[in-house]
Amino acid sequence: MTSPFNVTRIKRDFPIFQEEMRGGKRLVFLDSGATSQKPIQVMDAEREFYSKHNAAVHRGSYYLAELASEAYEGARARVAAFLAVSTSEIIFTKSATESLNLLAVSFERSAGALGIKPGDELVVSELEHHANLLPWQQLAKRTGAVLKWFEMNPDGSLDLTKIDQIITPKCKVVAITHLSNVLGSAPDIGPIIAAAHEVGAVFVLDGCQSVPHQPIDIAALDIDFLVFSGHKALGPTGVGVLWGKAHLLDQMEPFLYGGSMIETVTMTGATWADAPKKFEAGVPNMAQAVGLAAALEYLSEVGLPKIHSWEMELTAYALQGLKEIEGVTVVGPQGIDARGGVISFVIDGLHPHDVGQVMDQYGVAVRTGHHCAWPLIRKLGLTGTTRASFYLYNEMADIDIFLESVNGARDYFRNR
Amino acid sequence: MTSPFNVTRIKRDFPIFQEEMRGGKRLVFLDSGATSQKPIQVMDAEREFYSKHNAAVHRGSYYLAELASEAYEGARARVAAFLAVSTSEIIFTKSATESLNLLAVSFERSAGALGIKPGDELVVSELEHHANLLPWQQLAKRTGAVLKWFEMNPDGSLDLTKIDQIITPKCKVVAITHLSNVLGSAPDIGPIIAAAHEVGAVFVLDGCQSVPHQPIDIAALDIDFLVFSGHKALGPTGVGVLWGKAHLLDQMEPFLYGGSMIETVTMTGATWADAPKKFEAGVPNMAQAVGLAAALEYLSEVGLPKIHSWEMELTAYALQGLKEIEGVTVVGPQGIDARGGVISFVIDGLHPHDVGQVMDQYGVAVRTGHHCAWPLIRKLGLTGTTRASFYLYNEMADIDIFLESVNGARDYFRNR
Amino acid sequence: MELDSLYQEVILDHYKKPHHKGVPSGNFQVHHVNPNCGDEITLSLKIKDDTIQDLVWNGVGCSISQASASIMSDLVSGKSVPEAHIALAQFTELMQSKGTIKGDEDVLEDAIALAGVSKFPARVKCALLSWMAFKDAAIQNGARL
Amino acid sequence: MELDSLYQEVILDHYKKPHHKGVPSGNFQVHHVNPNCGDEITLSLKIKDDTIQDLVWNGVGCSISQASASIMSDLVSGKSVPEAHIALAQFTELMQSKGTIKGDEDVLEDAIALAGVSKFPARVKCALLSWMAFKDAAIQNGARL
Ligand SMILES: Cc1ncc(COP(=O)(O)O)c(C=O)c1O
Ligand SMILES: Cc1ncc(COP(=O)(O)O)c(C=O)c1O
Repeated sequence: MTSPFNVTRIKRDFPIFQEEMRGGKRLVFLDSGATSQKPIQVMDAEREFYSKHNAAVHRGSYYLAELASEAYEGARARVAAFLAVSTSEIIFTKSATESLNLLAVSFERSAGALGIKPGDELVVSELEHHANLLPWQQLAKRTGAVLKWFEMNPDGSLDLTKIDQIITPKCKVVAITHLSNVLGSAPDIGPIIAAAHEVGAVFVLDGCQSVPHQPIDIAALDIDFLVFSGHKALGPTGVGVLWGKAHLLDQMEPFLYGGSMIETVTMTGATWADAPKKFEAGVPNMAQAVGLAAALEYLSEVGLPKIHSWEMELTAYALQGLKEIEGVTVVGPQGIDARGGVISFVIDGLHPHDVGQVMDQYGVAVRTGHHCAWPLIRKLGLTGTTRASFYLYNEMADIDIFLESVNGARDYFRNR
Repeated sequence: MTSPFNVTRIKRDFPIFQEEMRGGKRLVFLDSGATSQKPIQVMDAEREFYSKHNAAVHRGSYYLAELASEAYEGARARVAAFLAVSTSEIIFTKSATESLNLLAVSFERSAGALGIKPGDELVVSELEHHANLLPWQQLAKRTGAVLKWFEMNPDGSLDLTKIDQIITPKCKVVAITHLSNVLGSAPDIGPIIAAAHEVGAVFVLDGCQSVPHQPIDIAALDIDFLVFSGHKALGPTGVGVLWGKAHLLDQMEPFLYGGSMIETVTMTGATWADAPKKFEAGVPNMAQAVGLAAALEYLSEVGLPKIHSWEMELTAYALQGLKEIEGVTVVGPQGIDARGGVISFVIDGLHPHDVGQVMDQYGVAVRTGHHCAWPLIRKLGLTGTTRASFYLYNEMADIDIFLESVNGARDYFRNR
Repeated sequence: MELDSLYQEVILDHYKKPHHKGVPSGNFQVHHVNPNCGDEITLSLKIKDDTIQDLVWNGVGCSISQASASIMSDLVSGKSVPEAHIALAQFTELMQSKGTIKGDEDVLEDAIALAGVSKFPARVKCALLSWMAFKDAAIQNGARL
Repeated sequence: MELDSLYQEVILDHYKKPHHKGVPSGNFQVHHVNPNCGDEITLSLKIKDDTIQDLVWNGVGCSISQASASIMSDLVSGKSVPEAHIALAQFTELMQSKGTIKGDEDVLEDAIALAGVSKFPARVKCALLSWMAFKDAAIQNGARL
């Protein structure tokens, strides 16, 4: 290993790598695109909250409630610092999926410029995960708005040639992924963001596959909303983030109604607190927010630029190796430009499920199927792919075992 | 302590009781109505999941994904067993608040008998927590349905004299709390459930304050939906439960759209998986579900009947003591019939905030204010109360300190 | 290798040369999908004289789902509805057994080769896809299953 | 006892006999609530010759919120808008200081007695409620605050 990136040390923080897989094999975890593993620091942060600070936030004036509020609001401040945005612009949700549904329903309920009327247009792309397609598709169905989308090129980029027909003055919302969770391709969002703002639409970035893996400059991107999931960023399950520009959050109606999001309540009506509380009804996922803050701190300490270049080294090595295996085709971008650490491939004549099953025998965890992006898979004329996705705890040796297992899968069925 | 209930042993499982409060005082935690403390068994269950089983459920065919699915679906089975219902009728949400919002929005979107049309009637009560008022109030506003409610008597019971005017053939949904989180009163829901079914409405029970504290017989109650929060039942934050009758869940539209809740997806349309998956979009709160299962197991091992009678012993002792303090008025039910382990009180001439602040000085954690049930507080002609709520880890000695602190609060302001 | 218990010879044979695969037709066609992986099956049949006839299926999927469809078609074709019912029930039980039972070869014939699937929970749905499609089609044809 | 730093004598005096409490009236009335505890305040005032006049408030709340309203009313009544602006800024800073600063008595007068509140984060909003209502009313009267 020539890289200065100390993956051996990092790996020691993740207890799961001590577990034995089927047949006593060590774990080669290449499914971080689905969910990441957790360092001990994150587990400890959650346990510390439960053991020392646990009480309902915002609702008590006793000592423990002060500690809980401090821990929870401190977590919010740390997420805000990580993204370099204002603390009051950070909303804790349960997942990126909830963040996106929150946006769609809030727009549906809001009056004014953000409200959705019949004939308004909503724009997505063929790259989208179901979580960034279905909320908009169903919003269109409910409101009489029209769903439009950018088509995908075979290399996983978006076809921007018809951008003027796709983003028109009727457009209200453009929601696009920063990085495809299937192909690893990074669409050229710059012109799309500009076109959206040109017509007065808001731009929603699905950062699920980018925020945990590379530095993001929200101001430079000039986006309006960003979503990501904690569990893909070394954080706990059960927590996601929605970031939105303050003046937009101010105009938006709530998504969930309940305690702590109100200003006044009578039996017949209610008024709402300011953001972020307006969007956080009920006793929140306090321990998970605290755990996510610890995860982001861990990522910052290792350094996202370093993590990103390490992942790209792994990706380059894996791509090279896959291309040398006869019968294997990499799907999507072939090189390492405009992509992240996610690779999809197929093996001639084999179903991804069968490929994944043999690879599992080597201790290799990869995902197979449509990866919750069925329209993309159909567009490629496939029924599924096998996908490997990398993160900071993957070693070069993982890639060697990965390649060996791909070879093994091909041979297993070929020789029988 | 004459009771056979071994509270000393139970308390040892909860690390937070080793913490020092302001001024070095020990913690007297009387705010379990807001959120409960967590036993080490729950923290260990979450950590074990992250350390040994963590992977995205339902989406991978590798070994670790099998373990994760087994853990998550195993948790569902254990929640179902706890409630004595079918496993496929258990939906994991992030909180009771989400469970209730899910119901309201799903009814809004559903066709057929469950769908909400202008003129339909929705029924709640003046006892409700904001989480079981606002989703229905706002649903009524959005759809043109009419919100009606049972009024509260001063003793915290519901006035059922006008039940025939309140629940009419236009009624679609009746949503009532099992136990008031402010007064501890248990409304007489039997006649309400019968009346709801008489007119073909569904009955939703808010079990936030009952499910963690006493045995519940869903079949005998003859209800249609039940919600509760994990964090009030020794479980992690970030997980709630919705139980619903299978044939009703079948007729309902989804709430959140995204991965894992679909059957097929194209750019222009989609069909849904069966319940419970239909209602669990995205990578779920796996660790929290596992933690909640461990919490319910803990409760079952101690035994809910025992927990309930212990809480009632504490309640009786506290009620008795409060009544002996001059200047203190218990609000709501005065005796121990038809109530749970929640007591609200006021002190003549003192604001609850000031009362709670002095009590905090004794290490006593109580909640003050409107307890997210503002209409109830207003109905009582108050601006707030001080509330003590008990759970299995409270000792008789806690009540002595509690009473001492109430005396202290009264005297602190009286003597200055 | 544990894998060989999953991918038995007879399974791969059926996978490579599936039986009863063709162009489903007629009034009683069903279409089932496995939403986890996108596998699909279309299936048609006829029930005449209480006997399963003209069973034809088509679809895409992994070796397990394809082989299972082929084996199931062989097994139930020409059988009476009650016989098919017993086979279906035993096969479902076998799949859910997590490797604890072996299956009755007299009833299940080639389908006992799929016993190994039950040790791989994520694959059980692959094996059951065609059986559920068969059940659905038969019910639509008026069978009580 | 730490509590005495919160409930200073002067605070309890203002609580028991609040100043400027009455019936708010006129065009510039504001109503603020603290949603956490349900405390409410109504406040009205007039700005004439760049001076705060006729400040009257009413409301329900804990000793801290009531005393703070009384102290604030004394402090800003008759002051020029710029002077009130400085007092408001310093008081807000004091409340957010978590006990690290004491406040300038020349500017804040009796309000420095509220310094102890800053060590009880849950009570800071109680102390600030009336000040925010004052700010809001003054802005509505055309003041730049
Ligand atoms: C009776 C009742 N219903 C609903 C809720 C809402 O629960 P949560 O905030 O956990 O969603 C609570 C607790 O706050 C409650 O006491
Ligand atoms: C690009 C993308 N968007 C959205 C999601 C949804 O995230 P979650 O399931 O955590 O809500 C995912 C992951 O599954 C994803 O990869």
